[in-house]
Amino acid sequence: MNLSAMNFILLPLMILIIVIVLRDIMPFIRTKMSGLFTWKRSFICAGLYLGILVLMVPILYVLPNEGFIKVSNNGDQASTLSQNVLSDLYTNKSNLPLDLDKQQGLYKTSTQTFKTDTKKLSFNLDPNFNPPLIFVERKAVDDGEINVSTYAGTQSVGGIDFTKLILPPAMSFRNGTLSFQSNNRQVLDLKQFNADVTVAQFKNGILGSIQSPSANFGFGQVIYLRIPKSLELDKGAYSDQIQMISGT
Amino acid sequence: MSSKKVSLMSISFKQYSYKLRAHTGLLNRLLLTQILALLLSLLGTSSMGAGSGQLSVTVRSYSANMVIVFSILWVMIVAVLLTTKPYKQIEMPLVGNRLTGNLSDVGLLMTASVFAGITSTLGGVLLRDIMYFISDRSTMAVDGFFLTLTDLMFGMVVAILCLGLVSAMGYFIGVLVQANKAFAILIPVATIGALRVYTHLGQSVVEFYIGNVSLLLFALKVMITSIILFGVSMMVSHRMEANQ
Amino acid sequence: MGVIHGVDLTKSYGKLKAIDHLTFEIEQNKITGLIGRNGSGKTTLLKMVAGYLIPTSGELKVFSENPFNSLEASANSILIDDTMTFSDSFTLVDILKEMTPFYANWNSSLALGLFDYYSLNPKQPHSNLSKGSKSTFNSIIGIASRAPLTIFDEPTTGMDSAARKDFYRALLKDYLEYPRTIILSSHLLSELEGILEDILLINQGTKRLHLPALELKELAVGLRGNAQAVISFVEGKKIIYQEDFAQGSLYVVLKRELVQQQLEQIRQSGLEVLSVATDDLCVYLTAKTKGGIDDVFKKG
Amino acid sequence: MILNTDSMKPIYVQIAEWLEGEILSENIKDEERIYSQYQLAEMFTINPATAAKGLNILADEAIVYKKRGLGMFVSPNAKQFILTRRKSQILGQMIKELVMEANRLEVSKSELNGMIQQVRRENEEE
Repeated sequence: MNLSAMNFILLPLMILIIVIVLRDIMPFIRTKMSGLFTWKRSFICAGLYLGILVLMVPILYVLPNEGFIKVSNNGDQASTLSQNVLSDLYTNKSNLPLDLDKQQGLYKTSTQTFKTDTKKLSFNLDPNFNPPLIFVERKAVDDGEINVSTYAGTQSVGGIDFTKLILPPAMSFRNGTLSFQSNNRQVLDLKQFNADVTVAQFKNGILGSIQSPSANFGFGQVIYLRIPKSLELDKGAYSDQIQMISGT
Repeated sequence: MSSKKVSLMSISFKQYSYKLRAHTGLLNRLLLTQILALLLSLLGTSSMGAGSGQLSVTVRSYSANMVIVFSILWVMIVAVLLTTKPYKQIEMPLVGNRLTGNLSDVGLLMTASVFAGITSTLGGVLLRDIMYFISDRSTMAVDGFFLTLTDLMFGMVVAILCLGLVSAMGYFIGVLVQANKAFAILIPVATIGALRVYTHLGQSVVEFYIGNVSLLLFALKVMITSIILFGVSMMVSHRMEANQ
Repeated sequence: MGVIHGVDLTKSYGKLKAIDHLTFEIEQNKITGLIGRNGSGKTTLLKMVAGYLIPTSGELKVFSENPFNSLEASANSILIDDTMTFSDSFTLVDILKEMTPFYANWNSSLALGLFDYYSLNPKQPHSNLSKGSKSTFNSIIGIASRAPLTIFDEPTTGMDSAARKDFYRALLKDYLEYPRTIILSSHLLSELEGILEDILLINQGTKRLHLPALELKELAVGLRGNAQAVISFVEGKKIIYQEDFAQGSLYVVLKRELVQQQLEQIRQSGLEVLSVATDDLCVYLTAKTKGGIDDVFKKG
Repeated sequence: MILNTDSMKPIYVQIAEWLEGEILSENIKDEERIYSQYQLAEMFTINPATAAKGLNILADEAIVYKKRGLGMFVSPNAKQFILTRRKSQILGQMIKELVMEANRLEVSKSELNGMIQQVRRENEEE
């Protein structure tokens, strides 16, 4: 919110600059270049300017609607949903195994498969890492593969769902140890286009257009492991974070 | 030699057409102002941020608001300027009287409002087009990006009406100041005083004009106010001497 | 028939009366010279006639209408002075084109012809012109407008003498072709005297003289010679101007009609009978005090 | 001809004299149309009223006469009339002044006559 305060400083500053431009520099330029800005040239400039602006309208409409962040209009709902799912998982209430891929409110950020030839799986979590929840499910077979899926709960600011932009934790598997390293702090710079005040005041009322949108934040990442039937699990110091999901 | 009958409207229109070309310097300033405002708009007008451990998110909002606000300031300045001596003086070599001078000024301000209203609203479209190409779309919300044509038209109409109203206010203030220089001090003092005493005055005035959802009602209020302001301006300047 | 009627016309700025109970009439299709010294009220009078200023009291009619704020009067008159300003958006040639729709009688070919003749730069904006060129350009507008009432306020300010002569000649030629009421104001009469038909001399906002230019030349007579002899002839008559000339010698100016009968007698008594240059006469008639600049030095 | 605005003579008198000169030199002959007031005004850059007054002087003396709708024409014998009048009036006035000046300079009668003879001789030689 401190950034909007910056705008309060910025705007008068800009107005000041404009005033200086109009008051001091323009007469100076005018005397220097008087005769250069005849009415014909000014009209041509204004015409070109208007022409370019008008041309921008069809261009806007032919631009492909691709690559944007889709805005979920039920961001809050999805967020609550994901929280419920995860707490259900944690308290083991749900009918498991669940297909998290199809679960609303969760977004799969990555999948990875590691070959294992050891009998025991241990973990190494980066201490700087905001501890993720790790769910472990035993597969029915011994295929010697560990399937890792990472999920992120819906994250949105002002209705912009940026879940997809969240980087999965970096992971590696060596000598029976699965390590999760912290990424560097991820900085997201999101952009949204607002209706101009002229339109917004009619749509939201004068106050509605100023109100800041809500943010849903922070419900972290989920790591879902599917391990071979007979692989031994060594929770080590992380028994709080690692949750076994009992298969049938 | 019998003098020819002259029509008020035809002289006013001739003066209007003359002034339109004479005051292109003001038009150039509008273009400059709008381009500057557009460049500033590329930085995003307002932002909010949030962070949690691993993640920090800022959301920048983009709109043509700054272009519109700057255009409103411009039309205000133009309206006041038109009442000042250097600008009134260019009427001197022309055929006309106070009324034709005022009518042509009103015509000029209306034209300025329409032009500035259209260009400032279209500025939002230009902003979107530029952002489409220079910015990473994966961090850009699609919502609000593709303006609907109705919103665009709606925005233009509202912007034009706002500009027209502001120009009428500016002209009125300018005429008062020309009639008596004391108004140059009196008007700001009275405005600030009124705002002190009735803290909600500003808000209720704004509420009066834009605190409703009907465009038609808004347009009606703006037009009536503008006509009253221009009318009073004309009456005030009617007995004013030129070139004193 | 009169085009401008002023009755008891007064214009005051605070206590200062720029025009003081002036009654006058300007006749149609005549070239009238409005002559007066600096600050005599010429410009104020012309601005009232052009409809820019409201008379404080009295009556003023131009084309039988009150000129202030009158569209009718404005359409039929033009005031050319050095305060005329034009936008920098216009080149000089643009300005000449822009004037066309306003003045019904505007003569474009004359305007462009004069413009070419003076070889002004067509692409230049008006504000960059030198004082003389500005006057020249403005005078083109005044002539080409062919307004039924054309007023020039000190039109030749800054012009060199060749340009002045050209201006007067151009004005006269166009006047002959297209007669109209023209008022020329000046503090200097001599150079424009020839083209004037009437002269209105004002001083401190009041009328001193209004008569055909031809009569001004013969209005007064100067007597010079032995002081006693001069005095004996002018005793009891109203003297317009007097100056000690040399030791015991005196120069007086008085109305010719007062001594017309005695002129022969005066000549024979050895006095010089001189005609008075119109410029000098105007200066004498508009002097603030009796006597001239010499008196200042005498007292000192 | 360039008018002398500083001269003692009013402009219209100068105009009248110039026209007389034109008639004397037969640039304009008897019964020919003389310049109109507007032509004169344009030629000398003077107000047509001034020019008209110059013409009126000639008309008063019947040097020119008006033909309705056609303008002013030079009267028959105008040249003769001008010559006679100039001799009697202008030359007479000049001689009067000459004599007065001679008296002031104490030039004797015979001396003055001698001077006049001298000038005439010089002019004839030229």
